[in-house]
Amino acid sequence: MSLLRIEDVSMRFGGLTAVRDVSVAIPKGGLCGLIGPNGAGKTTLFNIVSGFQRPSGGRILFEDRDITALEPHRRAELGLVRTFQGARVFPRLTIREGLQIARHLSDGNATRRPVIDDVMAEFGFAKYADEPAGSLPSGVMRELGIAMAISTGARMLLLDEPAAGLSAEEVTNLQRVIRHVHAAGVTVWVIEHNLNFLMGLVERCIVLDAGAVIADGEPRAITGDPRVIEAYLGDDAHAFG
Amino acid sequence: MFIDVIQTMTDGLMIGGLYATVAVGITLVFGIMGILNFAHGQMVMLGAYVAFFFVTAGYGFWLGLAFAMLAMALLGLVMERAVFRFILTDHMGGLTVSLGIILIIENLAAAYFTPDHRNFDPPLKGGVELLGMQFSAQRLLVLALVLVLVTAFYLFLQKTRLGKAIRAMGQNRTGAALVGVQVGQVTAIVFALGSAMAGAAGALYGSLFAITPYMASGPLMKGFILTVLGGLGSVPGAVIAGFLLGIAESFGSRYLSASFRDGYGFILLIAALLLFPRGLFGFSGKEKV
Amino acid sequence: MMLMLSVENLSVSYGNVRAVSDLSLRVAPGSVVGLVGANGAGKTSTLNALTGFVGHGATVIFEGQNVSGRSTADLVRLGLVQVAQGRQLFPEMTVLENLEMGGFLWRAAEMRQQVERMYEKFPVLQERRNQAAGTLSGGEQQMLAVARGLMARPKLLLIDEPCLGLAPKMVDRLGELIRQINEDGISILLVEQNTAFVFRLASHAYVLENGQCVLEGTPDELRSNDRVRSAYLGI
Amino acid sequence: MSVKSETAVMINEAASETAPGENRNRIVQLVFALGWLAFAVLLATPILADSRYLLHVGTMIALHGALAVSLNLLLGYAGQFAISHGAFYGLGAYASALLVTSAGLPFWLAMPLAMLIAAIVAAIIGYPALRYTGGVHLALLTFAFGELARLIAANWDGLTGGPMGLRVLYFPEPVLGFAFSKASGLYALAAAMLLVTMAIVLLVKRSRFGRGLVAIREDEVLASFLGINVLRYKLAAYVLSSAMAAMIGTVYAPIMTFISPELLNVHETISLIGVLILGGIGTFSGPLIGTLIFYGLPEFLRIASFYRLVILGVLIILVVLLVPKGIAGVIRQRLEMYRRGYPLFSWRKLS
Repeated sequence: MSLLRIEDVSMRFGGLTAVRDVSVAIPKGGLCGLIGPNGAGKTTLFNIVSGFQRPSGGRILFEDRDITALEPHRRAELGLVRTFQGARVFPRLTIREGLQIARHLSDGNATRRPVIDDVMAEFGFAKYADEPAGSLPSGVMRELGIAMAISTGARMLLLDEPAAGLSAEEVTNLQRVIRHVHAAGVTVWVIEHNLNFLMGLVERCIVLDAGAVIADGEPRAITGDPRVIEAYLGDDAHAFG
Repeated sequence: MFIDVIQTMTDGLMIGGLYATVAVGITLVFGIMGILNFAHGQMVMLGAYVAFFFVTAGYGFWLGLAFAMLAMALLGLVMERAVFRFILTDHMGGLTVSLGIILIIENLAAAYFTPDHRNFDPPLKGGVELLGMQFSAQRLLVLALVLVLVTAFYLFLQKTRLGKAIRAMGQNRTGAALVGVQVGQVTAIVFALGSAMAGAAGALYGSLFAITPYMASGPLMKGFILTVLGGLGSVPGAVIAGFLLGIAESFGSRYLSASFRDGYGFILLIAALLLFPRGLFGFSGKEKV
Repeated sequence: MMLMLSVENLSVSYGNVRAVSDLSLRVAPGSVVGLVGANGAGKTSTLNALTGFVGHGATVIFEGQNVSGRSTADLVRLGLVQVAQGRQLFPEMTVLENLEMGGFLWRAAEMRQQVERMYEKFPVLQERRNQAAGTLSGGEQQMLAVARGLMARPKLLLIDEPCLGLAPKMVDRLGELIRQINEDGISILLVEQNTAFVFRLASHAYVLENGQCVLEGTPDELRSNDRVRSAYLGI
Repeated sequence: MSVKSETAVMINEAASETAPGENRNRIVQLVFALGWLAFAVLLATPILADSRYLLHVGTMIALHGALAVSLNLLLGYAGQFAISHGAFYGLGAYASALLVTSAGLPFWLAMPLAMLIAAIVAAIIGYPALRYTGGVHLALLTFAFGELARLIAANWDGLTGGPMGLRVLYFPEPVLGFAFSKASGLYALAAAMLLVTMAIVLLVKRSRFGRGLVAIREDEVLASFLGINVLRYKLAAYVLSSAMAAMIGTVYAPIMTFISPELLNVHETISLIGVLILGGIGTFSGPLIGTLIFYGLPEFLRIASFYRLVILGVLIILVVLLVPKGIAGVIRQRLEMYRRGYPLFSWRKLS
């Protein structure tokens, strides 16, 4: 059964079509990637799914419920939570305060308990607990973004370029965290620009180019797809194989 | 009946034009600097006093008007350089600082000018008969002057090199810097210009109504209402809204209730915010993400 | 031979976050040089440092003249002009007004001549001259952004991510246009994530990762480099 | 972000060099304890000293302190900039006075009714204004409302007595044998207002609601994506803060025995905002420290009221530009640094 269904969604800004007729279904318990060259419409699609923008056409279903017109906080209540590019956290608040805030939905609500009960311990935040989030290394800040999303009791996470700008070591850590969250029962959908990051992580990859889905399948198959190679490196690319 | 309507209409246009003169300054400064200057009303008040002192010293209304504008432009320049440039685009910081300036200006004014009501002789006295209707000459003059001022202001923004640089900065500060506009200097000019408009409004207010150290809040309240109605940062929007508000108030107090005059604008404002989330003429509803 | 632009050990920091470290760049007169790298690699910070938007510790030599620390307006006057990411147009102004703003530092007569030249180069802008820039299509907006940059009569044009959000056909036209501009004698520093686009146009390119230059060379050298292939395709 | 990061680096360095000792923790706790003890002593002084002058000054300070505390909930914790606090204070005073004198209601019934009226008015103004991010609409609309309220009070002669104001000739009915007709009783009432508002703010601060408000202040967009109903939270904070202002206003009427439109002057609200900025906006003790300095010191130094406002104006500007954390914010930061192994006093610049 699919947890999230996107049906014929389009987004136009003035003369620009950022997303055109995209239909995608993400199954419950899936760990999927969304890739594409810059400007392919990945973030716009996430914005539509998370309620940041209203699509020009099409609809979004979450657990078979039409959520196209819902406010972001209503979607979060239903369990659909996103993170932002470049780690959006509360920079002046400590990790502990940030997580307390995020827990407000699950507080005293048995059905909404986060899949990972003690987020602080699981993510290894204990030693930073009282530091302002803005002072953390960027890798930890990304993890905090994810941890806050989990703490709301999310059933599905949308991660927007979580690995951009991280060091190799931080990327490995982040992959471990995402696997861990997925193993605990959260459906995960990750945007990445960098295919390399997703390779060992996801079971399925959706490729967007110029606002449309051009490929959808296992990561291995995707990297061999000539359309994907062309989207990334241009038509001269395969001449140099 | 017809005559009554025309007279109420003219009165509304006149008062609306005054409001618009106040509002364009607030709107321009907000649009370009992101600062909501609560002390704009105090500039109106000081402008009225400058005009009062010039007229009572015998230099006449026109010099008084010119010097009110000049003095406020200078004061604005000083405030921008000394304070506001350090908190550009910080909405809450700028607003708080301007509240502090209110306390300074208004209390000093009350101490030095005394709270007594002052008046100066308007350049035109008596009435004018037009198509069988009586109009106050000074009110017609004020109407003509605000039309000239607002039009000149509009043409300046539309047609001159500096005006275009200002408009460009309002739409995209980075873009303006990219094409070689010295954004820091232009920002200072904008604040001075907005303050000069407040000085002009003050001189015109003073030619019609009593001048007191506490006269600022009325014009400021109207200016704020228009800033929102016009779509936060749109100068033409604020002007159109100004005339509409003036007319609404005039007709409201003529045919409904005069004691509730100041309430009409407020009700209009609440209704507009509920019905038109981007302002009545809101092209530039800037989404903050 | 005098270089158009040279900068040694350029570093940009925001607080204690280093966006660019010790980057050295050279642009020969009349060339197209590329600067590629993923999101957050420090490309835009580099451009912003070169055009005076952010501070940096380096010495920037433009046409043999030390221009470090000059204001953006000064640099534009000297001929170092940036076409920034996201186009940075004035959306409520007409196409013509946008172009006129591009020639802000020129005298009116010269500015008008330059507008005519832009109309020749971009006929579509002439058709749309009285339309608000915000209502143009993405491709047209990018054309306008480039044309506005050209209005300042640059010697070196820094173009940041021009392909962002454009349809493939539009990207091709843009590439052709950049080639033409270069043939008119304007040097170009092209920043792009679209590596293929840069490799088609540039004679030399720098690859940035985490604020550092990890590779440089001709497009052919880079295209066959394993590191580039692995970074972008994971193969 | 940059500056904060530097501080954090410094913190980490210090933490690795000198482990924060138990001693330092204890000293910091002691400082807090002494602070609250001083507060308790100050609160008791007017009654113990039994001086009419001290009782009068204490009453005024307690009322303004309560106003500052209640405004801090909205400005400091929720980060919503409203300029209508004085208007709701006045609304509470007028509404309760009219309910008692014209409708003949007992004071203790008039008080909740006045608060209810204030809450409804706040909701009507707050809803359209708070739908927007950025807060500018709220500042504009609440300023306009404040002016409107003052004009109504000054012009609706039949109801409010017009510019001449209203005489108030009643006292709250005794509660459990405790009378409010003498100066000491009225001081106790004002002090109770202060303690009640402090208790409410403390409860809110510790609650889910309070954490949500802080989240909205820090980043409205992120808060909404974490499931917080931003509009409802902001509106609740505005309504609650305004109702508290009205509650304090109901007490003001019998204490001053006279109310006039001057009460709704925008200077009242600006002074309160200045008090918060000076004391430390968004800190629990900030409004108390600010009130004590602004309303207390000049009283003892005998500074004329208008100079006081001019000086406050200058202070507002200086504090916003130079020490945006305010006094309590700086103290809190110093103590926190000290706890982590830094010297308590150093000239080294902190963020």
